[in-house]
Amino acid sequence: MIMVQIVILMTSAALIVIGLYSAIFIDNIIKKIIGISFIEEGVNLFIVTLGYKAGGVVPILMPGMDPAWFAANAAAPLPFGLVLTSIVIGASTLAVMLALVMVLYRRYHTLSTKVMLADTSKREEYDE
Amino acid sequence: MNELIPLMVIVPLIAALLISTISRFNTVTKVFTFVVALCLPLIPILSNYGLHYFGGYEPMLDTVSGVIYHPAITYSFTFLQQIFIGAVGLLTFLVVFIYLTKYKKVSGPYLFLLFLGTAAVTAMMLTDDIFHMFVFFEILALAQVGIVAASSIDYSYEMALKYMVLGSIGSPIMLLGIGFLLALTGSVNVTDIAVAVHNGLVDVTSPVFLLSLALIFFGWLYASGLPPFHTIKSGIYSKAEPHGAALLQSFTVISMISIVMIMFRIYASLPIFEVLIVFFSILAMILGVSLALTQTDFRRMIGFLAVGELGFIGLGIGLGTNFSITAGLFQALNEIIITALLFIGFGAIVNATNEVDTRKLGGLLAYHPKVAIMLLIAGLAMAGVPPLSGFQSKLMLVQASLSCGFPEISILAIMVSIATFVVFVKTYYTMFLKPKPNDLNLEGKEVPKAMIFAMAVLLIIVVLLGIFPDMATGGISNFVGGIL
Amino acid sequence: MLEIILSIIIVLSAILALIQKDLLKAAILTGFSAAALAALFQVLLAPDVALTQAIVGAAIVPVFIALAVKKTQRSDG
Amino acid sequence: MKLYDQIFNVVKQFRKLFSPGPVTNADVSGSITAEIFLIVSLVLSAILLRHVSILLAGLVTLILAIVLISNIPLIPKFKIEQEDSLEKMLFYAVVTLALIATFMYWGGNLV
Repeated sequence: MIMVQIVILMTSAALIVIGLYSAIFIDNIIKKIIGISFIEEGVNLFIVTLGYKAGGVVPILMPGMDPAWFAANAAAPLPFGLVLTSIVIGASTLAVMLALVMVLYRRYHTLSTKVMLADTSKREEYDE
Repeated sequence: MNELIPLMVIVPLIAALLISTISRFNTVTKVFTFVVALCLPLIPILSNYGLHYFGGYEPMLDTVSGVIYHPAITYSFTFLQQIFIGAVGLLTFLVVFIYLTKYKKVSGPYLFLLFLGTAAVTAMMLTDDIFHMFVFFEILALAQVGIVAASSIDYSYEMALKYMVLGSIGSPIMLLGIGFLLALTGSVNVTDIAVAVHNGLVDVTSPVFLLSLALIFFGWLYASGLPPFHTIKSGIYSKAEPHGAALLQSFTVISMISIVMIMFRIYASLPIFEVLIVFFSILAMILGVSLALTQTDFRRMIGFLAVGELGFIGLGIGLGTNFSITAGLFQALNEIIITALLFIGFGAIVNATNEVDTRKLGGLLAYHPKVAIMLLIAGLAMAGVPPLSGFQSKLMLVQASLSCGFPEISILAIMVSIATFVVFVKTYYTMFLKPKPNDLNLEGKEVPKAMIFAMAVLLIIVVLLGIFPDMATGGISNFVGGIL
Repeated sequence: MLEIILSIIIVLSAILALIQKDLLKAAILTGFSAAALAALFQVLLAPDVALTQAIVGAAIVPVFIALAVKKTQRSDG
Repeated sequence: MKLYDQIFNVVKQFRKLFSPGPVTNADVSGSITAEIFLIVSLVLSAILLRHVSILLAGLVTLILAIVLISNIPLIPKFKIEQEDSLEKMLFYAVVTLALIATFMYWGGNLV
């Protein structure tokens, strides 16, 4: 039963690598942001896997369950709690980034990172 | 009064929420903001040292292994936390004071961001829980982006978006490292993890443990703006309003030391940890100062200098002895105060001239003598001239690296100090002493009184810490002795 | 077996989202990937996380992206 | 005489660093300071390798000094690599992440 975890770890690694790839190689800023959000999803998936127990039960104590049996068989709830927070943080970060993109689009009329987020230090013209 | 410990976080958080709701009533908001800001430095001074367990879950003793577990999120409050939270609280008060006197109509969202940032760094400093720290670290990143984007400087949105994109790589990577630690030890409490590592429950030579260090270390580089993040960090300082930048750099310093102290407690037994920190600190010192020398925008120049000074803190912690860590933390305290003073002072010049290019400025000494003298003293303190506070901490760092057997690092530290001095003197000369250019109009523009007041308060602290360094170093040294 | 299929869906739709020329399709594919991820969380015995991920990742985030696309431009060019 | 000409050319090349706008003597002297500071500090930090192996330290210091001095001006090249564009920042961030992770995973125990 260790196979499940290996498949899932490979998935999360693939998501992280996709995110890092898109950070460097994708030019469109919205797609870049989508790609970077995959890093967050991969990490979340990894942390959820830590709590997984093969053949276990959901960590909610239902009436009628034996507490000792439940403690031995339930998945670990701590990583799940962490991931809940992390999902919300990731969504809010993405929302702020997209809002900034919308504002910047009005100035540049393009979504290309090379134009929109280029070096600004030289662009401040030296006006006499 | 241990009940005051959680209030240090709760008061700015609640105040932030309340201010953004009542911001329609201008006068009420102003008075309320002023009172809360005044409370911020007072709470840590009044509070007693101790621990606070959220939800009242006391530590549990495992009778089989004899190990104590911490089920609750724990806040620990000692001298170190007191002095840093006090410093950032004082800075928040001064910044809010400058803001309130500068604008007739206050903006609720901006004050919200300032208080949110303060609450986040306070929680990062207090917490003993690595995931709790991560959450507030993300909140801090959002607050920093907001403070930068709220400024009216050109290209501030671009810089905010760049910081955010880099942050959305840096922070998940750090979370991945925390996940590795959780997988190894089954806990997110730093004390529990440290005990597990020291008792040999975790194999410190295993690649997973080393990889968790690498990932958290990368997140730390992002948090503290060491290379490769030195360009973006100096960029956001230069694109924020001057008083905002003064607060932003204190956020950076505090998040840097709070994360590095957590890493130190977990990974101190690995020799590679210290090598990594020293390597990146030296890189930050060299790159920061050499890039600061070539800047013409003086806000950007201070930004790079601030990054270069961060290298000193890292150096002190990387050397790993009691004396050197004390020196590094003392340097952190000095840097918060001195860099804030520089940002506020140069911000006053921006206010009075609407100009940031050193080539178009000159002859300001005759127009703003008070600002000029206070900036001179601050610059000398940053470069490490006795008897100011920068001198004491840098002297301690040089002595520490000599006694660790690294004379090269001592020479390097002295060279960086000299180069910092060159940067400062060059900028000071072009701004204040050089003849005034003909097209520069200075008539009828005053520096706000609140800025001068803030600078004077910070200057008094600089001089006091320079003459009586024992006020801070004694307590810090005790704290460091406790974690070694 | 289920988790393998879900994993393939997640990775495939993530890659497809990044090679789309139409940004609206990219937004929908992101939601698709997130929905599969939510199902995977359910398989991994985390129903609470699955619920949050389904709401946030599969509904809110694609809407945000679609809004951003509507306010800017639709084609990647 | 060749080295003198080279240094003279360095000063001319600094003009590009500050364009658009005039170049003041304070800026040029600052840049020359940065140039010298960069070379000296990099060579000095190479000496730190003596804690690993003395022979290696001597070799690296010598090679580094020769390479750096024959490649002046360094500051324009340095500045181009550390400008504010997002592409360069992301590239260096990801490369640093890859280097740290690789180095720690396989070489973390060597020190």
